[in-house]
Amino acid sequence: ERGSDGNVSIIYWQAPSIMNPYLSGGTKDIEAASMVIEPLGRYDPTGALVPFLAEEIPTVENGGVSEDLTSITWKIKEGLLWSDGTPFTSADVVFTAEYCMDPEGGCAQLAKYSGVETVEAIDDLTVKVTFSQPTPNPYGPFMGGQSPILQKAQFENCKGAAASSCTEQNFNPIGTGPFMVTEFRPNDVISMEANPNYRDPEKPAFATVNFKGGGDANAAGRAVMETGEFDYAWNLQLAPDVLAKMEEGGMGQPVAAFGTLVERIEMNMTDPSPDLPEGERATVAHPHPFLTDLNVRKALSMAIDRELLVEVGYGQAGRATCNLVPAPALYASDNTECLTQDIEGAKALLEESGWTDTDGDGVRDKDGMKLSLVYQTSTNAVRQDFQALIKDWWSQIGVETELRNVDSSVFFGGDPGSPDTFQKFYADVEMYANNFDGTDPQSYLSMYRCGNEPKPSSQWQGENINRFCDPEYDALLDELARTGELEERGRIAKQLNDMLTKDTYTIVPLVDRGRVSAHSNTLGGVQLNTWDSELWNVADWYRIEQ
Amino acid sequence: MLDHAITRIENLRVEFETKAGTVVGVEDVSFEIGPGETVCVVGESGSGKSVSSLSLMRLIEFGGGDIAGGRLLFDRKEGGEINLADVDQDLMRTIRGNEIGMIFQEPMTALNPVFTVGRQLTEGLRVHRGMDRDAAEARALELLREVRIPEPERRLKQYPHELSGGMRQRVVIAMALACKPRLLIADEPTTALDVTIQAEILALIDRLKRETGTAVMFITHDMAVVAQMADRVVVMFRGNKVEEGTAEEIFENPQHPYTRALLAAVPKLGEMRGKPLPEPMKLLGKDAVTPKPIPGTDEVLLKVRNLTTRFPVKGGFFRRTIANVHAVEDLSFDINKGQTLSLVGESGCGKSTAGRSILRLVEPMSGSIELGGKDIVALNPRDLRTARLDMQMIFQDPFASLNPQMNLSDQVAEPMRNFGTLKGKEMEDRIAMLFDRVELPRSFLRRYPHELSGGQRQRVAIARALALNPKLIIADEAVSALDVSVQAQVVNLMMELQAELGLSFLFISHDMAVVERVSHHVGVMYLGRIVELGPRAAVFEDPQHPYTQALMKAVPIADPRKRKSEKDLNFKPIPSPIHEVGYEPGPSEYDEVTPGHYVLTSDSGY
Amino acid sequence: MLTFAIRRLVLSVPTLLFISFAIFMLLQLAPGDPMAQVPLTVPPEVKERMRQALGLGEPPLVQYGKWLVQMFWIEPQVLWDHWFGTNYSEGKLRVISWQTRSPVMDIVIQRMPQTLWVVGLSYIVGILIALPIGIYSAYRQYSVFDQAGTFVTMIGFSIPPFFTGPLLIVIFSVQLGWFPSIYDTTLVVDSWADFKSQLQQMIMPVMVLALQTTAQISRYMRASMLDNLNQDYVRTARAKGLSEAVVVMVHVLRNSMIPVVTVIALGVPAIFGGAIITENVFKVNGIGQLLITALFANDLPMVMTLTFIFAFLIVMFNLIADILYGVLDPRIRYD
Amino acid sequence: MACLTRGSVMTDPVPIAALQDKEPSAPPASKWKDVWAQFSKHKGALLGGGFLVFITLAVLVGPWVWPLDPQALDIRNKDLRPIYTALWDGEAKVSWGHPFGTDNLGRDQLAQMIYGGRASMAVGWAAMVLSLLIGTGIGVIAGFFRRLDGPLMRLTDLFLSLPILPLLLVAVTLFRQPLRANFGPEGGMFILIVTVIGITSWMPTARIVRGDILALKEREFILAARSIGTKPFKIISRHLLPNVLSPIMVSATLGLATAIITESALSFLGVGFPSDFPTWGKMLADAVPRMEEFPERVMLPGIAISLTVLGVNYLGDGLRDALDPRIRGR
Ligand SMILES: Nc1ncnc2c1ncn2[C@@H]1O[C@H](COP(=O)(O)OP(=O)(O)OP(=O)(O)O)[C@@H](O)[C@H]1O
Ligand SMILES: Nc1ncnc2c1ncn2[C@@H]1O[C@H](COP(=O)(O)OP(=O)(O)OP(=O)(O)O)[C@@H](O)[C@H]1O
Ligand SMILES: [Mg+2]
Ligand SMILES: [Mg+2]
Repeated sequence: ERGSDGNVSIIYWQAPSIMNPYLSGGTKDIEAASMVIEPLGRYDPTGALVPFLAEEIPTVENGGVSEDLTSITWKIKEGLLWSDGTPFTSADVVFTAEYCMDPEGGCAQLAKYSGVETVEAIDDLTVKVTFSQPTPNPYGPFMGGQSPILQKAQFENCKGAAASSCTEQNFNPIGTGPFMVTEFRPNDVISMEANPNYRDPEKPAFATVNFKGGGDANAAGRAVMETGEFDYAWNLQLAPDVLAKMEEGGMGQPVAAFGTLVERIEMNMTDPSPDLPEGERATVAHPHPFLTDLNVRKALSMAIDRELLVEVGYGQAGRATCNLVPAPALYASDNTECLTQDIEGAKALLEESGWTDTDGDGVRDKDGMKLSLVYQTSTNAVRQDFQALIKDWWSQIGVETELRNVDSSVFFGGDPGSPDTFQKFYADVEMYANNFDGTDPQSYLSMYRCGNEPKPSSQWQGENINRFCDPEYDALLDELARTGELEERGRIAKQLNDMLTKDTYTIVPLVDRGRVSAHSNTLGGVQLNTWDSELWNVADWYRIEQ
Repeated sequence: MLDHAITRIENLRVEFETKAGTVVGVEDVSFEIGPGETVCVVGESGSGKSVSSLSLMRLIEFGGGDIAGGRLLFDRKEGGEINLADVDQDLMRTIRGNEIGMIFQEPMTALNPVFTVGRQLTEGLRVHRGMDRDAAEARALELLREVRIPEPERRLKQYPHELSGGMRQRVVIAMALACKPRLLIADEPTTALDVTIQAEILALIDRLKRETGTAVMFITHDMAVVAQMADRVVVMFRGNKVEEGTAEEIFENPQHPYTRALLAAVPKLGEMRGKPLPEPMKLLGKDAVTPKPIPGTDEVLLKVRNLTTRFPVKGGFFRRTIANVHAVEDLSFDINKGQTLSLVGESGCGKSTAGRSILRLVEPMSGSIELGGKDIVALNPRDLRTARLDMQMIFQDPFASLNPQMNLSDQVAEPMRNFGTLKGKEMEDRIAMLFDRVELPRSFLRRYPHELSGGQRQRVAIARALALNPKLIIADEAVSALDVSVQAQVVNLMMELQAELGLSFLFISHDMAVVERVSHHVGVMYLGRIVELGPRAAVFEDPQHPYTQALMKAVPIADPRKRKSEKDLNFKPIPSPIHEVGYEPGPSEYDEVTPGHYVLTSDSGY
Repeated sequence: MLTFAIRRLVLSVPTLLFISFAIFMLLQLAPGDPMAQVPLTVPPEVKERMRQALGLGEPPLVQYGKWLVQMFWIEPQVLWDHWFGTNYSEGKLRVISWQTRSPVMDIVIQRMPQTLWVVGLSYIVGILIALPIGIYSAYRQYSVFDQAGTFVTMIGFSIPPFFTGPLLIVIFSVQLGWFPSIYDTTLVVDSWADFKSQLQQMIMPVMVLALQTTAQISRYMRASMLDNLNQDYVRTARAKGLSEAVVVMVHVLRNSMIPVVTVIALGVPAIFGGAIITENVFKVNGIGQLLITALFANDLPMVMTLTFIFAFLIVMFNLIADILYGVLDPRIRYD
Repeated sequence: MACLTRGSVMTDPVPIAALQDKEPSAPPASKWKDVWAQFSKHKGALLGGGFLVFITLAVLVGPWVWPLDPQALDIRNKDLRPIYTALWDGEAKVSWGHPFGTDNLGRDQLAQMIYGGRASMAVGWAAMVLSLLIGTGIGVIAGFFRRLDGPLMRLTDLFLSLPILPLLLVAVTLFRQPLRANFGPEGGMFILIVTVIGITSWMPTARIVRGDILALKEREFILAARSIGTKPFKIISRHLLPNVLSPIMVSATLGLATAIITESALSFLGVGFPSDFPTWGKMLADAVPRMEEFPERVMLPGIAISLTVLGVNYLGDGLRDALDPRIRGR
């Protein structure tokens, strides 16, 4: 029964700063907002699409998606009310699209609306989205936590440049979700209470929510599993032994789930040498002196013991992988050859291709060039442990490594003026994790297209981080974009994945990183979901009586 | 009378535990003080005078001392005689401030700076007499009247720093007298004060003693003060009493060699009567050479004309100059080669400023200074530095004028290094020679100032001043801080150097007796002006200006038969030397009474 | 005194302007980007759009000018409106945080209570512990108490709070379960039970911070007492027959407090500045936490405003310390 | 009386004691001997100094005595406990090969302590020296040249209000590359951290020194120095600086302590040295999550930091006493 279970306390060690996902791309903000505002449909823990505000998920089969893949028509559930009691209509959906697509608004989710030509209300409960070209995956707009529906009445005056002056709206959006905000303290606490107009009269079971932010993963885990002060803790990126020790506290337990997030090492195909003039450094004009040698890249990969990395860094929240696209099953290649470490093989490979230690300093060289690498990543305890281990293995095969870690706000900051961003790639190899939204890897794989590399002329923007370039790969990408049939798409995607990983070792995947969160033993209904907001089913949560 | 002595000290011995071992502050001292009697304790610095008095108050414990032996008998008002050496601190508290009052040496620091005078005065009354606030304040007012502070009502509300040194010392006296003590201990109550104020304070203590019959233990090292105050005298030397007797006995028939040496070292005002030229003192224990007068020459070395120095007083929002301190006003004098001109006057009359202006350590506002024909005022900084080769300065405080972190030979070498006059071996030889000259053992070369006594330090300062062979030395209160015996030695040293090297001195002092001894010419300063200038004999024997006359009267003479009485004193408070911007005082006009003897005729402010 | 205060106050205006400019330029030079927290799945063009929307494209001087106007012209108007119900500030753009898209000053004001409670209280507690320790150690110099006090305060000085904090949490929250490990900033004290929980959640952060304050202030107090205990006026006071308690606690203490009070005043801005590490460890989410999250999120308007407020407080309390000195010590006159 | 005086000269030819020079009884000692004599009386200072010497030596020669590489991973031997835990816990995983135990990647803790100590001590000393130089320089100039006093004190205000974290990030971006090119990755970061700590911590020193200089300037020996023609620069170096040595000394010891602590706080916030470069602060920060299972991992660096800071503080106390001639003279 609604409100019968009292209060639930949730702790996010990164504090939400805003409740409007369109103004912030941050996971913490999107997930906090997902308790209040909802999209038309969501992904469930298996990656399958489930309707939320829509009657059903439109597909080609049920006629919701046009045959030529250029439009999608959503049917909205009847009788939906906003938390202020007004009816939910297609006008709100249309408005949401307008809101995000306004060129001056700085919408963080604009990519979800790329290719969208028009969004129109057919009637009060029907919305049609038309794309400018055939779109095999038309579930960008209004799908998932990133793209929830805003109330037109509330946000009408907040479009474009006015977006940031609507503090009240951004902190207290009116939604259709199970809860509504009573007090929002940015970067600190959100207090919520049950939405009296929620569509299921039985839900949510909790009357109030105390959503605390701030601190660190360690403290959050402790508060749930050791002291029992909180019911749910998000994203516990902790070493496995630390997590295990916390679990001994007996107040709660960790839960894990896997998505598409892969921790990988990227090889720089261009020369990052500081001796090059600024503007030419790490550009395609100068190929990398030795990483362009396939055998070197392969040897580097062979020397790594991925299972050990998992054990040290992630425990149950990680799986060793050789793939860039580890899930869903349809797109995941079955490549496992990299999982066994082969130091001797790596040595032999290097030896074979002429890399020998001529001067006896333990570092292989060829033509006066040493196998000496700069290995950078962002500052983070687990990544630093990985660096240390990998440096050790590489030194065993005669490769010298200099480690560098950069503050993550700089590393991922994309400031074209900073030499330390991952896009500039002023290092030989770098390690980070990336994933894709939803379940379709097309745009993810398109990142490695020729010409998409960060370069001075594009203000160092671009997603082809390792400057990979293969016309064959590009041709295959075009084919993928034209293909609508799922099996075929899966085949092409696997082939693309293999080209990047096991064929060329341009990208060396290490660990398929799952998500670990923890909930107290008295909290029921938690279904950890990595495809959407973790709090996607918070309406179903309840208190277990003990 | 002695049977009813108020206090009897018997075989007192005080020890201090220090890091270097046990130090004996007082070895063996016994004396007694009767009611209505003033016993002066004399002796030089470190002889144990303060330690004895603090023992009597049992305050010595707080300074780390310990009464190791002897008895301190004190006759209480009721309850008879007790031994203060072994009563507990609780009982002592009821005696301190109540039955024994104490006046301390430094009026500047003896009062708590953050409480008003009224508060500090009433504190003791409220503790010992159980008075309430109003009663205590009434009594405090009465006390302030007794010590003759002007405007006593206002003083109660003031803080110590708002009072002059003399007034502060009177407050301390009032505090000591608050509960009508049977015994008053005065530890060098006037040493830090000007002669005029000293005279008043001495008169005050004397009057109070006569009126209330209090016993007074008066500690001093100034024999002139002893002569003025004492009924009986106790002479201390290195922790021991060496002689005791009535004032006349001690002054006229000293028995112990130390007492005799001490007395011989005391310059007495009027001693030089009839001798036109200064001559060194005859000291005991030194080689018995007869002192020779020092004639000097008639050649003018330094010529100062209309020297005026003012210090700006900044204030207001823009920190503009809102007033000026007229420190030196229209000063003119000459100094001949090989002769000494003394400037005397009360504290704050501008003596030091005059000296410093001549060296241009402070910039004079106008006037001319000619040293050997060179115009000092017109020199640029570089030439000025070279010009200072010819003039040097010795400062008052031997503890402050030497850098505590440099060894002595470096300090003496510094001027030579600065000007590069001598180098290496030659310089070392000269340093050694200078040390010999000022009679410091060469073993002192590598020592540091803190290891030396005040007199020794002052001799280092003299050696430093001599290092460059200057023609003129400005001695700013160079001997004021020293013990009499040491003072005499330093004065003699300076005069010998003058005789030998033909030095000229500008001798700045407030001690008339010393000035009489050393000067060829004397200038009396008041409020930045010279009110009287002339040959020493003329000024001392025939003072013309009323201020000079008053000053002469205030100086105590080291002879118990020439005591001054209170009614001789008439001093007006000195007016402020601070004037609005734009205030231009008139020029000084002098009347030449006898050749070379000038007396100010224009307004001096006195 | 008044002219002195006014003069210094007026002089501090250019100083503060210069400081604000220096801080602004420094932050401009700093690397990092407010978009760093946006997931990698968001394409660069979109990030570029978002940057433009934040006004990042404008030249730094223009940005600085805007900030100046917003901070010194519009914000005071808002305050005025808030107090007097007028509406001068209507529709004018305030200093907006990039992270939260809300006015920076609102958040600052929201954070003030917990910061003042925890950091301020710890300062007071620290001082209250430090003064007696300092006084007694000086009075009994080189005694066992003095030695032990010195030792303990130095230990307190030398252990970083990111060590003591978690240590206390492990002992008192995890093992004993006495105090919560997470501070609840929404707690409103209106009953004894609330008051008790408020006390419980404050006790650990307050103690951690107080340890540092105690260490420093007690050192100052001791030194200042030692200076004064040897002064002549103390002997005079004793010679008057006053009891030791009065001599030490009235005469000496009053004088010794002069430098200590100014030192205490100089430490006050740090209270408003929060305590970054301690707030983080105990999740107090005060100003310190605000600053550090803003820094890591590259929220320049927030960082700029906070550091400027901090600079302002430092300059003001420097002035206050100077004036206090004059008030406490009758010898000092400013004119 | 004259007759009497003459008589006494004849009967008492020996110059009487009072008029004799009192020579200091102790033989002339060099200044530094004196300083040492006073210093050695301060037990705390001796202990503190001794400990500091020990720590310094330990981190300097440690790598020869204990030649294990702190970076070397020995994953089979991870999570070893220090040898002494075997005393009460027979089950504990210990090994004489790693007397202080190993961390979660099997890195030797003793070697880490030694190398971490090197870094922490080096940062502490270097940052302290830097902040001392700046602080003393600014303090002396502000105190000595009246004209510069106002601007320099306002500059001090500015630096007081500079936030250290953004400053560090700025410095890292602007100077990392050139420094790395010249001094290697660790050397470059070292210089950066030292510089940033140095330039954000000189202000108290500057204020104290300025105050002391202002007071000293009024002392007569400075006037005396001017009157014997000493040039301003020499006045500063010969007369002023030696006399502000003791407050500088105290700031120095405090500075060393704060620099070590600041470095550890920076490590805690994740903006310090490269990850594989151990410092005590980083070891401590990294070990905090595992504090319960492996208390030694926080205790060892924690105690090392505390003892060093403590030692430095006591040393400072002793030095202040020893360098002050007034105290030394007694
Ligand atoms: N607190 C102390 N600790 C160690 N020795 C002390 C202390 N106070 C005094 N003395 C020693 O006791 C001796 C007598 O000192 P006292 O102060 O009584 O001299 P004094 O005759 O009053 O000299 P002055 O004329 O300079 O005041 C000195 O040699 C001094 O060294
Ligand atoms: N640097 C200065 N700034 C402002 N006023 C000063 C300065 N030096 C001296 N004065 C003032 O000038 C006047 C004369 O001072 P000066 O030191 O020359 O007197 P003095 O005769 O040497 O006194 P004392 O005997 O006390 O040494 C005093 O009123 C003093 O306050
Ligand atoms: Mg004395
Ligand atoms: Mg003078």
